[in-house]
Formats: sequence, C-alpha cells, structure tokens
Amino acid sequence: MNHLAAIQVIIPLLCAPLCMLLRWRTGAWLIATLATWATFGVSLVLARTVILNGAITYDMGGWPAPWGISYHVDILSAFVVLIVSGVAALTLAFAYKSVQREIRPESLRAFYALLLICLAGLLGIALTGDAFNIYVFLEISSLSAYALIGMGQRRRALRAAFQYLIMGTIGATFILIGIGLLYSLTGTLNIQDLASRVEMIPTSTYGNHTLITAFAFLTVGLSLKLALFPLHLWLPNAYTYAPSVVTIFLAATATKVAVYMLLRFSFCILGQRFVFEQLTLGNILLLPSLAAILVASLVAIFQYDIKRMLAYSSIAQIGYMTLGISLNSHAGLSAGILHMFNHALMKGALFMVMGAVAYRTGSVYLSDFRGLGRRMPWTMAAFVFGGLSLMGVPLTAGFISKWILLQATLEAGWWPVTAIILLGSLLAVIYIWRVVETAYFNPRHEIEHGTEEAPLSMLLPMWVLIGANIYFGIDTSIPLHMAERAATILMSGGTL
Amino acid sequence: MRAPISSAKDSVIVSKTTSRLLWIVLSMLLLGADLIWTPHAPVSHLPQIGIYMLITLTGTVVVLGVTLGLRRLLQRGEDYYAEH
Amino acid sequence: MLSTKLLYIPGVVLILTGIPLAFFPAWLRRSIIITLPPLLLLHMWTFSGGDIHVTWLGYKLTLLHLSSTGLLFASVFMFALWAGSLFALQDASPLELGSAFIYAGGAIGICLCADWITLFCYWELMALSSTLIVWCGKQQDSWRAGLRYLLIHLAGGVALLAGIGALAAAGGSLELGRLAPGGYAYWLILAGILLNAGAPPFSFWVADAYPQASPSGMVFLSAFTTKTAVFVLITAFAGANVLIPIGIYMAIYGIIYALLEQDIRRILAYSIVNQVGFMLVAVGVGTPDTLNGAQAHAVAHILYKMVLLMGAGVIMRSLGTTKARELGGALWHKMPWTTACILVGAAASMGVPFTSSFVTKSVVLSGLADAGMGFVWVLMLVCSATVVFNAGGRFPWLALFAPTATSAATSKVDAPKVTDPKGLALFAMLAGALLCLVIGWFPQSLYSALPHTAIYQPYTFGHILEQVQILAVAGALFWLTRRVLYPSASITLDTDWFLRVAVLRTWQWFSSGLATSYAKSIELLTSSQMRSYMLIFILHGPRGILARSWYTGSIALWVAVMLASYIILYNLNAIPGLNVLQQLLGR
Amino acid sequence: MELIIDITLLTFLGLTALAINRIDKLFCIIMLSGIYSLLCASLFVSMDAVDVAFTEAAVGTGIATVLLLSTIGATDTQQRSAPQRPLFALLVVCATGAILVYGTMDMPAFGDPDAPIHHHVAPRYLEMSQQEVGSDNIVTSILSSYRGFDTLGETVVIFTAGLSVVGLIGFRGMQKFGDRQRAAGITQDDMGKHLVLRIVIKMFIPLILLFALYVQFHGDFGPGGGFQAGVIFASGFIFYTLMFGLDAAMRVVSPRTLSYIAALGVLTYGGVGITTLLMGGNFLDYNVLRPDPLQGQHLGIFLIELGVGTTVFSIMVLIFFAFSSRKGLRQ
Repeated sequence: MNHLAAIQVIIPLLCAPLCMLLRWRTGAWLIATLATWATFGVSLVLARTVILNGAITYDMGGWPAPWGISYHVDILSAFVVLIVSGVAALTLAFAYKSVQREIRPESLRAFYALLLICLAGLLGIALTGDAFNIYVFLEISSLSAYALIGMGQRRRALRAAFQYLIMGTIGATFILIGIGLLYSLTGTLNIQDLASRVEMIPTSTYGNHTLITAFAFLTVGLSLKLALFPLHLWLPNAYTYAPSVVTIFLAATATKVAVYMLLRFSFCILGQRFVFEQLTLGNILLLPSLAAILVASLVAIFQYDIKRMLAYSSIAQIGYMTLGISLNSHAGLSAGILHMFNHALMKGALFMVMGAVAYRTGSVYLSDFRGLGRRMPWTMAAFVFGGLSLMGVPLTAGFISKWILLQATLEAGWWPVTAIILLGSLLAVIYIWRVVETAYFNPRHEIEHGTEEAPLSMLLPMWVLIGANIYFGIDTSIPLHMAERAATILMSGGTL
Repeated sequence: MRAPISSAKDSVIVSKTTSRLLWIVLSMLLLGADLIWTPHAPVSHLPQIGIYMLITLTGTVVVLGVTLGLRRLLQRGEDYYAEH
Repeated sequence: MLSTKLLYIPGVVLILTGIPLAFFPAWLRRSIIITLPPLLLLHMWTFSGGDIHVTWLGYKLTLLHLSSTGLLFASVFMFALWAGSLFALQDASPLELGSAFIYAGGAIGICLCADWITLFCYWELMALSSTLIVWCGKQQDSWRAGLRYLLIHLAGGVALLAGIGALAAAGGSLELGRLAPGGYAYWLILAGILLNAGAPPFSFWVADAYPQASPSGMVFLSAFTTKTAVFVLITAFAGANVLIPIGIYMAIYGIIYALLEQDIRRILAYSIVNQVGFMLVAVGVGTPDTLNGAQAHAVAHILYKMVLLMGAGVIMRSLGTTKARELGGALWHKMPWTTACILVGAAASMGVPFTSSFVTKSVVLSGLADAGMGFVWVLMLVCSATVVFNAGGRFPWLALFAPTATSAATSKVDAPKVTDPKGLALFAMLAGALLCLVIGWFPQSLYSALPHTAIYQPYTFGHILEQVQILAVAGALFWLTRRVLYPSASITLDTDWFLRVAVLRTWQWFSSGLATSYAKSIELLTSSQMRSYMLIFILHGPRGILARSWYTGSIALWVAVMLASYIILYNLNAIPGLNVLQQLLGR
Repeated sequence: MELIIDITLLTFLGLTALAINRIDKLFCIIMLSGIYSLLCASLFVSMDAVDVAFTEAAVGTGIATVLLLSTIGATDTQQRSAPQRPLFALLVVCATGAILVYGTMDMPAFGDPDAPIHHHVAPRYLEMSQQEVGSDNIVTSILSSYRGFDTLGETVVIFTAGLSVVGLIGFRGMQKFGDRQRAAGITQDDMGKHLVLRIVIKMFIPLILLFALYVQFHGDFGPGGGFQAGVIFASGFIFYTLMFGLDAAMRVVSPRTLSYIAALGVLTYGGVGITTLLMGGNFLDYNVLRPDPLQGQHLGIFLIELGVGTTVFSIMVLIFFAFSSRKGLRQ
C-alpha cells in the first residue's frame, strides 16, 4: 500500500520494454492496455488514499528527502495523475484499430512502448517531489512525444515533430537552467527543501536578480511547454499531423501537466508572495491568456482541417486555465485546476471523434464531414455533445469550469475579463457549429466513401468520455472537491 | 336677382366637411387633455359613451398613418434578401 | 433518493421522454403523446410532496417549487404541448415531436423551479430544442433563420449567465424572486430575459424564425419562449418601470409590421410581439391588478394564438403556402370547422365579450387606469383595438375570405386535399377553441388561479359597452381600409437587416472559399466595406499571421524576445513602487 | 595557472561556436562540434568533474560525431540558405544575453567556497557516502544510489531515443538493404579495401571492448560506469561496421536482437527496483538485497550499471545501424 506512488510510475515505465520483447504485435497493444488500466486503478487508489489521509511522501532508494529523490503526492498531484492515467486508459482502449490503420506494422511495438513511456514521464512529473527529477521525466515524456508525433501518416508530421522537438528542447532547457539557477542559490533540489531555502536567500531591495532570472527562465520554458500564447506556435502542427491516438493522448494530458508544473514552481517553490505580489505573475499571465482565448478562438473559426481547429481551440482553453491562475485567488485557482480535468474530458472525446472519422474517411477536412451525421450517427452525436461541453452549455462539464471561472473573475471585479470569457464561449459555438452544420445539414459528399459507423472499440471509449462530460456536469462533487482542496494547498504554499 | 351680399360668401372658404373635422379634432384634443391632466382613474368621471370610440379612432388613424408612411420607407421587393 | 425524486418534476420527465421520443416506434410515440401531458397535468395539481432541493457547487438549487403563478403557466404550457403535439401527430417529423417535448419540458421546468441556475439550464435547453424545431420546418429559409434565432438566443443566454454569475459573485441569493434593482446583475439578467421576450432591438427574431417552422412547429414555438420570458419577468422584475416603454414599443411595432406583412403566419408572429408588449407594460406597472392581468392575459393569449396558428397550419398543409396573395380566397366553405375555430380564436384575440381575452385584457387595462397611468392606458387601449388589424380581423379575412390576387391561386383551392383536418388534429383545434370560450364564460375559474386576490368583474354593462365601442370603430376602420392595406408582394426591412445583410454577407464571402483566392481578396481589400473584415482575416485566416506555420528559427527568436522581456518585466516589477504592469493595467 | 587554462578553453569554446554558426558545410560543422565537446570535456576536467568529462568525451566527441557523420551520408553536405535575416537575430540574442548577464549578477561567484551548493546537500554526500553506499567514487554513489531513480530515468531517455529511431525509420529498410547486398555479392564496403586499416582495427576492437568492460566494472572506484562503458562498447561495434560493412555487422548482432538487449537492460534496472520492493524495501533501496547493507548496495549498483551499459550500448549501435541503412537505401 505504501509503495503506491512508486508503482504508479513503474508500471508503464517497465511495461514499455516488455512491449519490445514480444514478437506478437497485438500483444504489445494488450500489454500497453493492461498497463494503462493498472495505472489507472493505482491512481484511483492513490487519489482515494490522498483524499482520506493527506499527502504521501515516498523516498526512492530509501534515501530521505534532501539527499535522495522523494515522491510527494498531494491532492494536486493525485488529481493530475488521475486525469493523465484515466485518459491514457481510454486512449489505449480506443487505439487498437486506429493504430492498426495509421501506423506501419513494423513500428507498432515501438509505438505502444513510446506511448507507455510518455505516460510514465507525465505521471513522474506529477508525482515527484524533486525539481531535477521533474526535468528527467519531462525529457522522457517530451522525447517520446516527439517520436510519437513524427509517426503520423502525412509527411508533414516529421516537420511538425521536428519543430516541436526544437521548441520543446528550448523549453526543457530553459526549465533546466531555471532549476540550475535555483540549485546554485540553495544547494538543494527537493521541492519542499527548495521552498524553505528560497525564503532564506539574501535579497537587496530590488530582489535577488538570479532568483528573478531563474523564474523568468522557468516561466518562458513552461509557457513553451504549455503552449501559452504567443509561444503556442508549435502546437497546431504537432496536433494536426500526429497520429489520431497520439493527438488524443497529448491534447488531453501533456499541456495539463505543463500547467501543473507552472503551479508547482510558482506556488510551491518560489511562493505565492514572491511570484504574485513581487513579480506580479498574475498580470503578466493575464494578457497572454486573454489573447489566447480571443485569438486562438478566432483562428479556429477559419480552419478547414478540423483537427487543426481543435488544436487552436486547445490553445484557447489553455488560456482559460492560465487565466484562472492569473487571478491569484482560491476561486481562480480552483477554476484553472478544474478546467484541466474538464478540458481533458472534452478534448479527449472530440479528438477521439477525429480519430474515428479519420479511420473511416481517411482525413478530417471540413468537406469530409458532409453527410456524416447520417452515416456515422453515434460518432457525430459524440461530437455534438463534446462540442456542447466545449461551449460550456449547462449540464456539461465545460459549464462547471466556465461558471467557476466567471465567479472568480467577478469576485475580483474584472468585468472586461468576464466579457472576454463569455465572448470566447460564443466563438466556440461558431467553430463547433461549422462542423455540426456540415455533418448534419449539408448535402452528402459527391464521392460516396461507403462510410459506415466507427467500430465499437472506438465508440465505447468515446462515449465513456462523453458520459463523463455529462456526469461531471451534473455531479461535480469529486473533481470540484479535489480542485478546491488543491487550490487551498497551493494558496498555502504546498505545505498542507 | 342678385344674390344678397352676405358674409356667407366669405365664410364659404371653410367647407362643411373641414369644419366638421375641425370640431372633431378640437373635441378630441379637449378630451385627450382631460385624460392626461386628470390621470387618476380617467374613466370614472367621463361620459362612457363616445370616449372609447374617439380614442380608438384617433389612435387607429395615427397607427395607420404611420404604417402607410413606413411602407414607403421600409418595403422592398420579395427577393431582397435573396439578392443580397 | 434524488433520482426518484427527479421523476416528480414534470419538466424533467418531459425532457427525459423527449430525448428518446424521436427513436421510439410510431405507436409508442403516439400513445406517449396522447397520455403523458394530461397525466403530468394531473400530477402537478395533485402533488403535495413539497419542494425538491439539491446542492450543486455549494448552491442550494430548488428544482421543484409550486407557486401559483408558476403552476398557472406550467398548466397552460402543458395543455399547449398536448394540443400542439396532437395537432402535430399527422405530419410532423419524430425529431420535431421529441424537440417539442424537450422544449416544453424546459419551459415547464422554468415555471416550477425556484433558482437562477436551474432556470439557466432549462433556458439553454429551450434555446437549443426550439432551434431544432425551426430547422424541422425544412422550408427554404428555415436553416438560416434558425441560425439567426440560435445566435440571438445564445447571446441572450450569455448575458443571462453573466448576470447570474454577477448575482452569485455579489453574494446575493440565487433564489428566483424579485431582484433588487441596480447593479450589473440586474441589468444583465433583464437583458437576457428581454431578448427572449422579443424586446427591441431584436424583436425581429419572432417573425423571422417562427414562420420558418413547420405548421405544427410554429404552434409550439408561439406558446413557450416569449411566455416563459413573461413568467420570469413577472417573478423577478414586477414593477420595473423600464419595461413600460419597451412594452409600448413592442406593442406598436407588432401592429405596424403586421400591417405591412403578406404572410398570414408572419402576421400572427408579429401579433405575438404585440401582445407580449402588452404584457410587458402590465408587468412594468407592477400593481397586483396588472400583474394578475398579465398572467391571465398570457394564458388567454397562448390559447387563442394556438388556435389561430393551428388554423394557419391547416391552410399551410392544404395549400403549401401562407402568403395571402396566393391563398385564393373563399377558403371558408372548403373547411368549415377550421373556419369556425379561427373565428373563435380571432374573436378571443380581439376581446369580443364572452371570449377569453375580453376577461383578461380588461383586467390589465383597468389596472393601468387604476394605477394612474393615463397615457399608457390610452396607448394600450389603442393597441388592443388595433388587434383587429392583425390577428383579430385581418388574419381571418386574408386567410379565409379575401378575394384572390392571382388567378393561379384559385385552382389550388379546388384541390381535393383542401379540407378540414381529421381526428386528433381537429380535436386539438376544437379543444383550444373551446377553452377560449370557456374562459370567456367562466372568468372566475381563471381568476381564482391568479396569485393576487382579484375582485374584477368583467361582465358589467360599462365594460361590455366600452369593448363594443372599441371593436365597432376599429372594425369599421378595418373594413374601410382593407383594400388600401391589401398586402403587396414584398418584405419589410427590420433590424435583422444587420444580421442578414451586413454580417452574413461577409460571412458568406469567406465561407464560400473566396478567401483562398488571392487575387480576389486583393480586389475586395480595396473595397471599403471589406477593409475592416480583411484586418481580421489577415490576422486570423487560414494563412493569417496568427494562424500559419512559422519557421522554427523565427519561433526560437520569439522565445529569446520573450525571455528578455520577462526578465525585464520581472525586474521592473520587483522594484518597489515601480510596478509597470500594475500601472499599465490601472490596478 | 588554472585560470589561464580556463580562459583559453573558454575562448576556444566561443570561437568554435562562432565558427559553427558561420560555416555552411555540414561536414565541417560536425567536426567542429566534436571539437566543441572535447573542449567542454577539458573544461570539466579542469573543474575536477572527471566522470562528466569522461562521458562528454565518449558521447559528445565520440559517438555523437559518428552518428552525425552517418546522418549526413543520407543528406546533403551543404546547408541551404537560412530563411531569417541574421542581423536582427544577432541583435536580439545580444540584447537577451546582456540582460541575462545583468540578471545573474547575484549568482555565487565561480568557485566560491561559500556558495550554497557547497553547504547543504553536498557535504553529506562527501562525508557519508563511504559508509552508506560503500563506493569509493562518490559520483557513482550519487548517480546510482542516492539519485538512482534519476539514472533510471536517464536510461529510459536513451531507450526512448532508440525506440524513436526504430519507430520512425524501422527495421524493414535495413533488412532489404541486407538482402540486396547479398544478392549483389557485396559483402564489404569500400572502406574494406584499406588493408592497413582493416588489420589495425581488427587488433583494436578487442582492446576497445575490453576497455569498455573495464570502465563498466571499475565505476565503483574511478571514473566510469554504464553510460561510458556502453558508448565505448558500441564504438567498437561501429568501427567493425565501418570496416566490414553493415551486412557483416548485422550478422554479428541483428537490429532485433539489439532492441531485445536494450529492453532487457532497462528491465534489469527496473527489475532490481522491483526486487527491492518485493524484499520489503523501497524502490531501488539496495540495502535489502543482501543481509549486509553495504554488500547490498554493491550488488545493486553492479546490476543497475550493467543494465545501463547494455541499454546504452545496444541503442547506440541500433541508431547507427538505422542511419547507415538509410544511406544504403539512398544509393
């Protein structure tokens, strides 16, 4: 029971080489699926334990905190882990047919192994209590993500992956430099130890320049990783050209984990007082967030490749999360954290729809959606529900986060911001609408693909996510409770 | 026989129908003013017969007049939106 | 158990049946439609379980609360759903029926809930399901009209949501009840609700979208959206004086535009705006009498408008058109039952004594008079008289009696399918007409259901005399001017011009793919009206600066710039008293 | 004296970086980046970070150069003109650099004995590692025991790199290449004609492999360990491939076998962790492996270094195979 934190990461990490050892290709999928479901199970138990008993600390190799690497699992970590592993489990269930179609058979085992490694990396980031260990797992997840994106069918996938690689590496390097500067100032890497020693750093009246520079490096690096406007430029291509399964997984998890890192570094290491009151991160984040909401939504309206459209929509949604953070209030943080969860639900479902459509028609251009409302009724119905959640229609999960974010902005008295949030959701109506219109109301495609409904193995996970979108729009207690408690922990500097 | 010179010749300037209309307008103005200046329970102290008729008549005529005016201003061919 | 408790809520039951209704086999759908609404009506009036609460996001939501106003509205909505869907059974698509159930469920849910959040959920559901009903019309312009309708209602929903958010953020109670005037919350909520009521400057949506629905679809549409808004206004904004000018505008707008209209269903749509304006004035005055009157009149209006629209629907089903010039006159002898019902409905709409709105409209008018609103009283009197020029006189005349304008239309009338409806549809129409008369004959039964104790006596010599005067003058004027006002084949411009021409033209321009053609876009760029649009497009279009793929090197450069500016900003911010952004953002 | 060496090395480092930026011949760039790594390694030596220097020399100078060279075999040797105007970029970079210099002025001075890094965690490693881990080389004890989990992560990074290459390029091309070579009767590359080289290499390869094994098992006592050993072992194989052709090399060890070895390496590392879990300790807590904690540590470090070594070796060779076979396909 007390090894849960370690087991969480080790299962996918060690199942990846197992995938490579098999000659049997379906076996790789089977192992990956079993591993992700086991991970999901563990994350459920872990979340339960953390909710009931408070944070867990686990010393790797038996070495206590500042000397060795220790895992520190609080509610925020457990929440992120829950999102990541849950999406992974559903993605793997969805993956079998889609991957068979999109990935060359001789790369299948490597594909599943990389997917597992990516999962392990993301989980590691969320669980670890050691700043350098965050970087190591960031490298693991990023490297595998680059390769996974490059495996896309279209030739431009490689280009997109290359661009992501360059940008991601710059981001990771900046994060590493930030961590390095922090280390040079404190001599420790453990997050809690860092937090306590950062306070003891001697500062002049103008603040400690090195500390400020370290935070600037961290901010830019993390902004790159979480695709905050205007550093989002790698994301649309990466999401568009990646294989469907990879897009589902990354869109629903990778940026959330980056947001998690931002929270962890700003609240738990440098401290809310330093980051928000002295450096006014709130104001600095506010403008990019609002720009992301407006610009990315507008750009999404004009896209013809629907996967790309959803990618831009993701950038806008990230804007909502960072907006929540920039409010620097309990309500704002809860909204941002909750939106990580809800966005994973809706974007996971929507990209699964893209996967199913790509599986049947071969591409996801707007014109390919003509008549799909009739030919793939369940898939397109899922798109409609996912879209409703994205717009923030009541009784869907998207409404909840929008509502809490609205509350938070109103609480702060930021009226123009409230208006922009609402405008953003109207823009979402428009871009989702274009697809629905094409699918249901446009005449059929001239060339009949003979398209039929997506296979059950795709529909099932898709509808599980849609069901979750609706369920968590009605019964909000679990995610909201966790998000609020996580916000409380962050506001108190991560010590609870 | 010459017609006697009378003031009638001068007074004919105003035709019969016009004078009637003027009477109507005048009485309506009076009644209207009465209604407006004694706003409390306007129906209670007025003759019940005629007042409703008058109000209806004036009001409806005004509305019809406005409508006919607007018709020129706002009406377009049936395929207006199809063209644009 | 909450889940079983949910089944006590009529709105939820309707929504839950509405979702799968379209997929049920025909016999099951039929039997549900026939039996469910009366059963729920019975349930509403006999339910004694008390309020149903849930806690959501820390707010206490009241899902079921039976107030007398709510119960009255809910009951008439339930009847409208029942009669409407019986009428629809003949040829409406299953999707339309399902949407109607959801739509009515939303409306009834709003009447029987008692907090803003639940209300908002139902509100959005109504917007979506009613749009579906518009689309089910499958007429030439249904699609675009539905889009305009949806756009306006979503915008209204956004305003409402922002208002509710502000209400919650200000720490106010989210219980549905009279709102304290002033503050963002008040005005935003009011704006959101007025949009649904068809207030200016968006009054056009009623006549734009409703006639695009199917014959039965419009029956549903006319009953719920505007009247739900009236219900909420009565509950939360009684006595808000701002409603008076808005209501007057709507009442006059409805008359004038109806006069210029040639499509009989659009005439009825404008008449809805007119009557809702009448109710808004009553709510705005806000004395117990006028509030009573507004409610009573809403009930009467739903009923007679339903009958009239069913009549128009029968004509549309038979002839395939509702344009007055193509109806070919003298329909009345082909469809005697329909004619009878339309005449009853028309009489009720004019307020002929012993019909429903005689006993309701006069409550409002006398209330206005008692409140000392002389000027308003005059205006409303005129408005109620001029009903003759839309729903009351002109509509039946154009629909049934007027001589034909085109010779081609005459032959249409002789087609064999031009007959009265049969079976359930006829029953629904007759039931509606009968109710109009019953209310007229037994007004006290309606009055007793009103929230404020009413002592109004409609059947006095004075009242009957005044109404006869009004109708006589208005009727005479109508008869004299009927030729002058015979509709021409034209449309009338309204504020929807901005939506349809100004905005949509630009929208169509890019969606048709013109944007991709470079030469063309340059050409358009030079034309002045495109210039502002092009600015957006240059920035956001598929090849726009903000949308295209960048060179990796330039992104990397961008990163360096960001890093430098972050360090500078952080350093500047760290200097006490020199907080750049704080000053830039003004806080 | 040390200062002068540092300054000289740093100057050369800067010059090399500038040269890399100016030159557009890819071959020269690769050579220069090899030199750059070598200079870095020298700097590490002057900072007494022998282990890091060793790794940098083996990886940066050695195997990375070879991999890059095998890559340009499949591409052009000339850089295409840059799309950006470099002057603006230079300005931005200079400005950012200046700001960074300002921003890091509060950093502890270079080599300052009072810097916080020398006073918190480091002293404990210096004092206690001998008793707690038992390894003479403190770097090894930090890498493999105190922060063993990081090292597992790094191993997975290497493994991921290999998987990425396999996933993106795949085996099929290589096997076809082998088939085609066999069919044409070609068994050796052109390099094979150089008799002297062949004989020298043949003599060297066993020594290289032996040295790799020495580095592998000597990590406890001096600079060395799995990473360096794996790279050196792999360079032996790469020499062999260069001399005797890809086909011959693949007959010695096939790509598939290599991928198995890599997977087994990671599994060995992880397996040690699992074993410690099963024996009642925390993950990677080697103390429980044996009754005597120090012996346990010794065994654990030995095993995980073995895992690291095999993974690094096989992945390096695998990547080299993959790139070389691309070149073959182009011809």
